[in-house]
Amino acid sequence: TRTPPEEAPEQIENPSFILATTTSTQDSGLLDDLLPVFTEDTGIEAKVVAVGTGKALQMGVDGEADVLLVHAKAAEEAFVANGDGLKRFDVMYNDFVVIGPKSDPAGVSEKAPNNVIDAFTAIRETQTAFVSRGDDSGTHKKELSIWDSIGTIPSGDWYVSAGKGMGDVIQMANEMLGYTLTDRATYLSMAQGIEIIPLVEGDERLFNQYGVIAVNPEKNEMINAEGAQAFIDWILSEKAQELIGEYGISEYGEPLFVPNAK
Amino acid sequence: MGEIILGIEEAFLLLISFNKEIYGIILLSLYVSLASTFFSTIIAVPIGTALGMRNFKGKGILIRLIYTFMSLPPVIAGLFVFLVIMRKGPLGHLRLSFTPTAMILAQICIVVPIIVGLTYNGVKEKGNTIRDLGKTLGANNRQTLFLLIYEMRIIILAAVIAGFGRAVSEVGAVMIVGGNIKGHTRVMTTYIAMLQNMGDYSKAIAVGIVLLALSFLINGILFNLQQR
Amino acid sequence: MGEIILGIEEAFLLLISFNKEIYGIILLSLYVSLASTFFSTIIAVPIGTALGMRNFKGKGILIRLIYTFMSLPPVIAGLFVFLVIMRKGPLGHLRLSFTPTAMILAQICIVVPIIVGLTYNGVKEKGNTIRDLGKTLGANNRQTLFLLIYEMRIIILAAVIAGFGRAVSEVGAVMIVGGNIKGHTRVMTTYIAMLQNMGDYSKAIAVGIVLLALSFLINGILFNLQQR
Amino acid sequence: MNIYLENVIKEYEGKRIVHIDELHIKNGALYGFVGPNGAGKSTLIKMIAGLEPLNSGNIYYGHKPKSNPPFEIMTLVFQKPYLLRTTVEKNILYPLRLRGWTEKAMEERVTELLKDMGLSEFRNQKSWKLSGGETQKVALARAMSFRPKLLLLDEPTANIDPSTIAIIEKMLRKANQEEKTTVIIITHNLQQAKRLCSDLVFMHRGNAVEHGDVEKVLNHPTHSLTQRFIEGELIVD
Amino acid sequence: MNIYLENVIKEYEGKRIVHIDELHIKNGALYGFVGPNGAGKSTLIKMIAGLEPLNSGNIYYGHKPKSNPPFEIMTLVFQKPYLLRTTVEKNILYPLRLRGWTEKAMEERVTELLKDMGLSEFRNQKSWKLSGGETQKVALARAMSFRPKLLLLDEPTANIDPSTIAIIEKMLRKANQEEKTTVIIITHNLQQAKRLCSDLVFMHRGNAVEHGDVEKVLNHPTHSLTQRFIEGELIVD
Ligand SMILES: Nc1ncnc2c1ncn2[C@@H]1O[C@H](COP(=O)(O)OP(=O)(O)OP(=O)(O)O)[C@@H](O)[C@H]1O
Ligand SMILES: Nc1ncnc2c1ncn2[C@@H]1O[C@H](COP(=O)(O)OP(=O)(O)OP(=O)(O)O)[C@@H](O)[C@H]1O
Ligand SMILES: [Mg+2]
Ligand SMILES: [Mg+2]
Repeated sequence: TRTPPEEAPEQIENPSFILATTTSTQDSGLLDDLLPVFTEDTGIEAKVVAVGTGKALQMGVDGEADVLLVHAKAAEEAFVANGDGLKRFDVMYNDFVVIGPKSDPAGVSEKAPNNVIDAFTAIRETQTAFVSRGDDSGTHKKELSIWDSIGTIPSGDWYVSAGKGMGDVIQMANEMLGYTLTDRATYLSMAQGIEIIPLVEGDERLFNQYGVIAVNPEKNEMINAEGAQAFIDWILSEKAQELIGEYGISEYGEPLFVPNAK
Repeated sequence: MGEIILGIEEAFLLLISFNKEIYGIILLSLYVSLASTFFSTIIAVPIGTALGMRNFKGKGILIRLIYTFMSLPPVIAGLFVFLVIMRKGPLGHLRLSFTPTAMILAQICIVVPIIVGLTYNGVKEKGNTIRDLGKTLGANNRQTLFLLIYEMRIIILAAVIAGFGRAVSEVGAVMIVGGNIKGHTRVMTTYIAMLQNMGDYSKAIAVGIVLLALSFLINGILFNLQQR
Repeated sequence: MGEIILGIEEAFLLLISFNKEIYGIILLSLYVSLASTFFSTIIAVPIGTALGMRNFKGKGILIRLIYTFMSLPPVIAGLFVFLVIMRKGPLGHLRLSFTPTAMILAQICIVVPIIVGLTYNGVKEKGNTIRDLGKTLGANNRQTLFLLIYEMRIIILAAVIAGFGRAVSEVGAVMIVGGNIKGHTRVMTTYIAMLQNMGDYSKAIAVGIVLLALSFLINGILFNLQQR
Repeated sequence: MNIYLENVIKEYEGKRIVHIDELHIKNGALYGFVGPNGAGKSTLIKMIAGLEPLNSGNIYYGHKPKSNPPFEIMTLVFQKPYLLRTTVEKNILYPLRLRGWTEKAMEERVTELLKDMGLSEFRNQKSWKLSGGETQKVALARAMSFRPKLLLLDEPTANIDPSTIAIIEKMLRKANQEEKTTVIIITHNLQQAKRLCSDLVFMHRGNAVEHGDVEKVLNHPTHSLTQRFIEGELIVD
Repeated sequence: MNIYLENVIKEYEGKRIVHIDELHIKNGALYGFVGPNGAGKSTLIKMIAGLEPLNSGNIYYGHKPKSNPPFEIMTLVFQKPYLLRTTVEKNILYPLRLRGWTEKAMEERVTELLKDMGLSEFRNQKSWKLSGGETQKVALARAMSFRPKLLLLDEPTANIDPSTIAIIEKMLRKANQEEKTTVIIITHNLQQAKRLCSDLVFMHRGNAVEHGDVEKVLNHPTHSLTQRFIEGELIVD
């Protein structure tokens, strides 16, 4: 089927595309900061749908989104390898931190302030509450890979598999006085109302890379490939990278993301 | 608990801020839930009325099914509508995904069974009496239907109020088909869910209070109609 | 659309798998929604009945408020209960957060207004007639209340069905106060929401179908009571 | 309006409630239907009004047989009258509005009926606040408002006081004589039947046991059941 | 049971509906309340039953003045009887169950009442499937089932056929004589009042215009309103 001709002018008049992303980029406020500038620069409107990583990728597979901004590198590469996406670009990174109660019952800040493997081992040994995303998200995948590297499939009452978004999980850990693994951006944006604090950080295994991928335009004729490409070009541009690097400094005293487009 | 007090304060601040974004969200919420309630009413009241008065084979099962669909989880309704209107879905060419229209469609799926079920239940008791009266006084079919709706207004409006309550408060369906896109498909409930997820409890409660206040207004209007 | 067919298939597979986890989720769903509907009924039916028969100053406003709380967004109800039972909250010492009990409490907040509103609405029309009849035949207050409930069973059960429908299908409140903890507070709706968010549409639909099937069973039982 | 009933049978739960072989309601007559409780009078009159389906048989209205009751020119007052949840006036106006009367004609007719029935002070009263007899009077006024050609009345004066009964009977007689309205009235009051009716149908257990001229049936009943009923004995066999 | 009414006033929307200076219902008597539609008869009887609040005044029951109507030993049949949504039998049993009768006693009583009223075949019929007169009979049977000492009846035979009326009157008379049941019956049927009652109260526009021995009131009314009512004239002033 052909696109009906009368829709074509409308398309140009108000061009927009769907950006599927994870809740961390939306909830941290980064996209609210960036997108108005993007629209101003290009005249294109980005419609952000913030969902779980799994769903974001699924939306790409289905051709329901035009471009993805997610953080699950292995899954992203598989996505491109399957022909669902065109090409993956690094955009920015931040890092994961292990947060937990000030009292630190597992003693991780003593034993392993910058070694996540030792920290997880201590948590497992002491059977202190650990709240997991449990939702197959990028963060969850990262967490599982750490458990895997210490040869554990975590289970038991202390291991709380929540199946919820990052914000909710941080609140649950706060309420249960437990530990969790979170991306720094989400933690910082919520740090005000909670009592749990970063205990483990700076381990290179906690690196959290975000990537951008245009969905394969051959999926269906409704995909706005031009919009997607314009967004990718823009977010990898120097200007956007600079904005990313500055975002959060005024509010949190440090940037939430570190731009690293090549 | 401090968040609740703060929330009440913030609700006032939100309203008097005349912030364009927040008013946009409120208006879209109203538009979506009123539209879905309106269309659901138009669809459901005649069906519920007819069910209340006609007898046919399999009616018992049908009623039970309708009652069952009162339990339709909004997420499932949303997912269903999403699969139908998605780009590669059967109605993909209409380009409805992530639009207010899609949100209205999904809510209609949720609200119709509620209004049908409650209308049916009210009508079955005295619907036949009223229909017979209408006939004997010379009303044609259309006039009899209006007479029925007029006489059953207390029950029908309660059904509509219950349906509106469901529409305006649900988040699962509109989140999926609307996507909570800022400035485009963000409504009060999706905003609340997002704020809640961000840990901004007091603002979430503030928006919740605004939602309840609006609902109070709308229900006041419906209630006045009912008491006539 | 293929997901829907797949979902139906998967629903069967889920049920015949006798997977302990899935049956745990189903049982917990039933427990939470039935318990909250049960307690809501006990609270709401007498209130709705009394409201339907007594007149007092400010009643109009009260009714409107009750109707308004039919629109209480589940997320707000959940948040409210969470703030009360959280560690720092007034009932923090009871350690209710992320327990099925908390989920029941939050659902009661949502379901009570629905049952009160619909019961009130039904009772106001012939409640007084029935109360007067009970009195004249020698029933004491308790017996008169039972008589009222018996005679109003059609309306009350429809209200209960609507309330149960809301309880079993809502996700916002149980998600917040329960936390969707695997093996502990995960119920069908939170599981559906999670699966949906993970992009596993067909499994989400499968669980949704199981939920509807259970609801069909429960409604069948209530419906039979009503038809007596 | 002439009405013919032919082999009319009505059953509930396998029980025969009405069974009329043949009955001819003559145009312009004033019929009384009498008989014990549960004889099937209300069921029969509802069937004549087309509100109860027949199990078998036929009912014809007017000269040309047709089987849809013409409610433009006929109506029925139920044994338990149902008033619309609005004022007395609006109840009486309803059938006139349906027939597109002018405001002026409606106003005149309502005023006249309310006055005749002694209901003037209740014109704007809500219908659910009326007494039993007032309710019945409003239902009757509403039915007579549009001057129907066929009036089916199910115990219309059961709750009405004797003085008002006299007025209502006068109104019915007038409608019958001046407007040639055919009237069927169900009544338990044999005196009323005698005063009012030209013809009488005596029903018993679903059958029209006896029918004919009112004087003849009341004074010289041919059937022993009729006779016993008239003598006021119990009919429980 | 003796009942005293003292300065009883009832108003609706500022309109005085009932106004009784003094009225004494004598224990063991059989009262007829008559009067035109809207006179306030139903309102008065409901006030006597304590179901309508008074605007002012007092009602006393029995020897010692107390103001709560003793429903263990009295009851009221409404003008529009309401039957419970269940079978005829269960309707009649309900007041007996409340009073803790034995199964055997209940069984006997129900059978007797159903037989007396010619309702035996309807024992297991659902109440909403009854005819108008059958409904009224069940309501009456239910009220009489527990042999109350005071029976308030609001037009209980309005829809009942003459033969059954005779039986019901006999039952009422029997209850009155053998069980000393005080009866108040509202009726529009002056013949019935004459046959049945010992005392008559004539109501008009809320007032008990005349009361006394039934023969006296009917044959020698002292008030012109009563006289006109008895003569069957219209009372619209
Ligand atoms: N839905 C029903 N199911 C079973 N029986 C019914 C139903 N409706 C009516 N009946 C029975 O049919 C018979 C005739 O009823 P109908 O109302 O026609 O009597 P009627 O002659 O008008 O009596 P009444 O003088 O008491 O008003 C009654 O015995 C009644 O119990
Ligand atoms: N809620 C109300 N509001 C206003 N007026 C009322 C209300 N209830 C009753 N009335 C009026 O009070 C008057 C007395 O009513 P009531 O029912 O006592 O009359 P009644 O003597 O029993 O008449 P009937 O013989 O017609 O049954 C009537 O004129 C009626 O319209
Ligand atoms: Mg009848
Ligand atoms: Mg009365």
